[in-house]
Amino acid sequence: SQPLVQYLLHLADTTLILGHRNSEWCGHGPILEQDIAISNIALDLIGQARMFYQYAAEKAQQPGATDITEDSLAYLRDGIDFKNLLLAEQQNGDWAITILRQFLYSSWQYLVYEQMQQGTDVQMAAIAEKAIKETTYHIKWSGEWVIRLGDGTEESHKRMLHAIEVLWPFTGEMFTPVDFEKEGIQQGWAVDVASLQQPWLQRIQQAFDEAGLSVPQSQWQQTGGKKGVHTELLGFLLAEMQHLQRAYPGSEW
Amino acid sequence: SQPLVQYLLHLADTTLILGHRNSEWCGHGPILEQDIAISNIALDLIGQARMFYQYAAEKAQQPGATDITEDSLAYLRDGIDFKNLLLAEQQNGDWAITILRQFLYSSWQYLVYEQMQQGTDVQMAAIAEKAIKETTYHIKWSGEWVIRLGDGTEESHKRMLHAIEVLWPFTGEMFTPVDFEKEGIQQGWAVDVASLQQPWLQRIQQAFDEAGLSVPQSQWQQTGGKKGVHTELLGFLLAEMQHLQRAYPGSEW
Amino acid sequence: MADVQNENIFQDKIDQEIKIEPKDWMPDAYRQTLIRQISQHAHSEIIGMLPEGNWITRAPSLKRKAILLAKVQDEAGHGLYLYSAAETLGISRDQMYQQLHSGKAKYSSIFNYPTLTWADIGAVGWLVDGAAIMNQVPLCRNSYGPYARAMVRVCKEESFHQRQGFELLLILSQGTPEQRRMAQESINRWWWPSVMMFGPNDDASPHTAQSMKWKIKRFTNDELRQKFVDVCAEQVKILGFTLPDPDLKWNEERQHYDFGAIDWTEFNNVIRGNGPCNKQRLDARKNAWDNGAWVREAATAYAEKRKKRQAAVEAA
Amino acid sequence: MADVQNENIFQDKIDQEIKIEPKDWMPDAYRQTLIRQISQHAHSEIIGMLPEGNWITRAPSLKRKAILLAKVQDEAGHGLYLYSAAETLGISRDQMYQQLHSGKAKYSSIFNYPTLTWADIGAVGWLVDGAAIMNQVPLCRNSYGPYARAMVRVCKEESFHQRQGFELLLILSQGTPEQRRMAQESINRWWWPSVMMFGPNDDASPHTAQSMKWKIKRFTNDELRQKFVDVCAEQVKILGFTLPDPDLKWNEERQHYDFGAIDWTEFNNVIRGNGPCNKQRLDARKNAWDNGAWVREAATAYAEKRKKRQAAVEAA
Repeated sequence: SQPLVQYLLHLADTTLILGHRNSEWCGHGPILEQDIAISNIALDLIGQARMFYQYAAEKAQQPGATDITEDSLAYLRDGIDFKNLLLAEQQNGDWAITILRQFLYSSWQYLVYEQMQQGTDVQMAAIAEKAIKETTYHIKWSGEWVIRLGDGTEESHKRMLHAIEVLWPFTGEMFTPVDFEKEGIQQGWAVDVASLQQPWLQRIQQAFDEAGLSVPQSQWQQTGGKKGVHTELLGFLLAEMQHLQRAYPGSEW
Repeated sequence: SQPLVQYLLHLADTTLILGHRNSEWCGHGPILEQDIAISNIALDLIGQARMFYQYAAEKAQQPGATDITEDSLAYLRDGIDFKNLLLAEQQNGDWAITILRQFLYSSWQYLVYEQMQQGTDVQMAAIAEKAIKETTYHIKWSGEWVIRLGDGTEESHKRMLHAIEVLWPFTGEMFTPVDFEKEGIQQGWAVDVASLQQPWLQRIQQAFDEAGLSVPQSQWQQTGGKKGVHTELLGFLLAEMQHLQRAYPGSEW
Repeated sequence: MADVQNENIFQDKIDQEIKIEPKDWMPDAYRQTLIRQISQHAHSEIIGMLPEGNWITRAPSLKRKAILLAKVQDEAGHGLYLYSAAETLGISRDQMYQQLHSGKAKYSSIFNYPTLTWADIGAVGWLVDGAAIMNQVPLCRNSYGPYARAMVRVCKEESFHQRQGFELLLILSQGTPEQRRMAQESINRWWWPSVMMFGPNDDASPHTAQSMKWKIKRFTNDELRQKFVDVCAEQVKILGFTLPDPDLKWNEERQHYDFGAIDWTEFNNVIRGNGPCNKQRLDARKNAWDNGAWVREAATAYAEKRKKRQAAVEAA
Repeated sequence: MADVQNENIFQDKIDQEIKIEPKDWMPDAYRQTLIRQISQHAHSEIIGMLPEGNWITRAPSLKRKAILLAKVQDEAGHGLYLYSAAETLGISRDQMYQQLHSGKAKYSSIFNYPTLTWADIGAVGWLVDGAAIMNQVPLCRNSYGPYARAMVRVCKEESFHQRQGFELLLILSQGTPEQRRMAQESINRWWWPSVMMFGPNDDASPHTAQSMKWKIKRFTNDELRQKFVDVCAEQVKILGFTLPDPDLKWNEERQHYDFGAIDWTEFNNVIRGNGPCNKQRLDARKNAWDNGAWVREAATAYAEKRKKRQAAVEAA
C-alpha cells in the first residue's frame, strides 16, 4: 500500500497547506464577509485534509500499532516528505493571488473528486463525494472573484495579470502524474490527472473570457512538489505550523 | 548560581535575538556597504551571545553532565524562558527602525559592559572587555545613521519620528531591574542598570539634537522581556530559528 | 406629538418589556448610547479576532486548528450581526470603521493583551469569553429589538467557545509539567485583565443608572464582576490551577468570594492606548482596511458595470 | 598612435604576462567583454547571497549560524571588489545594478535553484563554490590588473568556503539516517546544475578563442568541467555518498572520469528565465533596491548639507 499512502498524503498535504495559507487571511481580509468566506474555505480544506490523513494513517499503520495519526503525519514530517502541489504553498500575496490560486486549484480539485467518486477505492470515493459539494462552492466563489477583479477597475485588472504571471507556472504540475500516481492509475484507485487538463483549461478559459483575461500560451512549468522538491516557501510554513508538536514531543493537546 | 545563570541568559538571549533580527537584512540591505555593516553587527552580537551562553551552560551544568550547551540553551528553550529585552525582538521594519533599535540598544550595552568590566565576576569582565570594542563601533555606526536620517530628507526625518514612536516604549525595560538582577547587584556581579538611565539618555539626547529629533517625554513603558513575558513576535522568531534542532533532536550539525 | 408624550410611551414599553424597534420613536440619548455600545461591541469582536488568530497557523493539532479557526470565524460573524444591528440606528458600517480606525470608537481593552503561548487560547476562551458571557447574557433581554436578537445568536456561540477554552486548559492540566506550567502562567496573565473587563467600580460608573432604566444594562459592573469571580474561583479548582490573587477567599457571610483590589492604573493605561498591543491591533485592522481598498473599489466598479449592462439589455 | 600600433603593444603586454591597467589603451571589445564578465561575476556574488541567506535564520547551531552569516557577508564583499574592478573600466555601480534589475545583465544560473534543506548549504559550498573556484583560480592570472587582484582576494575566501561546505556535509554523512538522506538528496539536486556552471560545451562556446587570446580565459569550459568532475568524483567517496550519474566511471585511458550527457534543455530554460527561482531572486534584489531608495536619497542629501555647512564655516 505504499503508493496508495503516498497518494493519500499528496491529497492531504495539498489541502492542508492551501487551507493553512487561506487561514492566514483570518482577521485580515479586505471585506468582513470575505474574511468569513476565505476562512470557511480554509476550514473546508483542513477538514478534507483530515479525512485523507486519517485514511493514510490507517493504511500506513503497522498491525497493532497506533503511532501513526493524522497529527503525526501533518506535524512530524519535514518538507522533503511533503507531497503537496507547489501551487498550494505559494504566498497569499494580494487578494488577486489568493482568489486566483483558489480558482485554479478548486477547478482542478473538482475534476479530481468527480473521477475519484468512480474509483475503485470505496473510502476515497466517499471522501470525494462529501468534499465535492464544498469544492463546488469554492469554484463558484473564487470564479466570481476572478471575474469581478478581471472586469473591475484598471488596478484590479492589472493585479489579476500579475497573479496569472505568478501562479501559472505552478499549474502544469497538477496534470503531470508521478510514479505513485501512475501505479494508482493502473490499479484504478488514482485519478488520471493528465486527462483532466483539457476540461480544466476549458473552465479556466471560460472564466478568463468573462473576466477579460487571457490564458497564457505554452509557458514553462515548474514541478517537484509531489516528489518533495518544493519552493523555498514551504520550509518556513512548516517551521511555524509544526513548532508546538516539535517543541513538546509526545504531548496531548 | 540560579540568578547568575538567569542573568547570563538575559544577556545572551538579548544579543542573540538582536543579532538574529539584524541577520534578516543580509542580502536585502539598502546599500551594499551597509548590508555588510549590519551583517557584521549581527555577527558580533551572535559572537557575544555565544560567550554568554557558554558561560551560562558552564554555570548551569550539573557536575559530570554535558547536556547543557550553548545550543541547548539557544535552541531548546521556548519563549516563556527567553529573557531578552523586548526591544531586541521588535521587527526590522524599515532601515530607520533597524538603525534606531541598534543605537538605543548599543548605547545601553556600552554602559553595561563598561560597568561589567569592573564587576566581581572575572569571566563576565573578560567578555565585556572584548565586546565593548565591538559595541563602540556599533554605537558610532548606528549613531551616524540616526543623524543622517534625522537630518536627511523630509521622508527620512518622518521615518525617524515613526521609528521613535514605535521603539521608545521598549527602552524603559533596559533600566528596570528584575529579581535576578537585584540579587546580582547586591552580590556585585550584575550591573546596576537603573544607574545607567541618565548617562544613556544624555547620549541619546546628544545624537537626537544633532539629528533634529526630540526625545519623547515621559511615556508609558512596556516591560516583561526579562521575565519571559514577550511580545507576540518572539514566538514566530523562535519557531523559525529552532526548527531544525527541534525537528531532528539529538543530531550533530 | 410632544417629546414628553413620546418619551412616556417609550418608557412605558420598556417598563412592560416590549422591544423598541428601529422605526419606533426613541430619545436621542438612547439612540446614541446604543450606537456607541453596539458598535463598540462589534469592534471588539473584530479586534478580538487578532489575538486568537495569532495562533491559527501554530495550533498544535489539526483538530485544534479547525476549532480555533471556526471560533475566530464565529467572531467575525458576531461582528457582522452587531454591525447590522447598529446600522438600524442610522449609522453605516463604513462610518463605524472610520471611528474605529481614527481611535474615536473604543473596543474592549482585553484584546490589547498579547497571546504568548498556546495556553492563552484556552485562557481567552475560559476567562475572556466567560467574562463576556456574564456581560452579554443579560443583553439578550435588552430593550432594543435588533440588538437583543443579535445577542441571542452571539451568546449561544459564546458559551460554546467558553466550554472549548475550558476543555483546552483541562487537557493541558492533565498534560506534561511544561504544559501545566504554560497553562498556569497563562491564567496568571489573563486573570486580572478579565476581572477588569466589567469596567470601573459602580461608584465610578456614572451612566449605569440611566442605562438600567432603559434596560440596556440589567446588572451593575460590580454585580457582574462578583458573579464572574464566584464562578471562576470554583472552576479553577477543577483545573487544579490557582488564580493569582492572594486575597481570594470565600466569605461565608456574603456568600461570595472576596477578592483583591484591582489595579485601576493599569486599566486606565490600557484604555488610554498604552497597553502591550494597542498600536499593533489597530495597525493590523487599518492595514487590512487600506490594503483591501482596491478590492472594494473593484467590487463596486464591477457591480455598477453589471447593472449598466443589464439595464442596456433590458432597454434593447 | 594608430589603433593597429596600440593593438600590437596591448597584445604584446598580454603575451608577456604584463597586466593591463585602467589607464592603458585597450581594444573596445576587450573592455566590453571585461565589463560584461566582471559585472556578471559581481551580480552572481550578490544574487548568490540569497539562496544561502535563506538559511541564516534557521541554521541549526550558533556556530553554523555564525559561519553561514560570515560566508554570505563575504560574498557581499566579493561583489564589492568586483563592482570596483568593473568601475575602473568606465561603468558605474548604479549602471550595473540597472542592467541587473532590467534583466539585461546576467548572473550565474546556479542561483536560480532553491535551497530546500540545511544540507543544501553544504552542497552549495562543496559543489557550487567548488565549481566557482575551478573557474576563478585561473582568473587570478587574467590580463586585466584590477580584475586579477580582486580575484586573488575572492579565491582565497572561496576555497575556505568550499572546505566549510564539504565539512558540513561530512558531519551530516556521519549523522542520523535522516541527515544522511537529506545530504544525499541535496547532492542529487545540486550536481547537474553545478556541472552546467562551466557553460556550454566548447564547440558551442564561440567567444572562448578570443578570450583565451586576451588571457581573460585560460582554460576552455570543457577542460574546467572535466577537472571539476574528476575532483568531485573522488571527494564524494570520502563523504560516502554518490553523484547522481549512472555513467560516471573512471576512464583508465583518458585518465579522467567519463560522465553522462548534460541536459542542455534545462540549462537553456533556466538561462532564459525559466528556473525555479529566477523571478524570486530578481524580485528580492529589486525590492531591496526600491525599498532602499529613500535611504540612499537621505544619505546623499545629508552629505550635501554637511558639505554646504562646512563650506559656509570655512567662508566665514
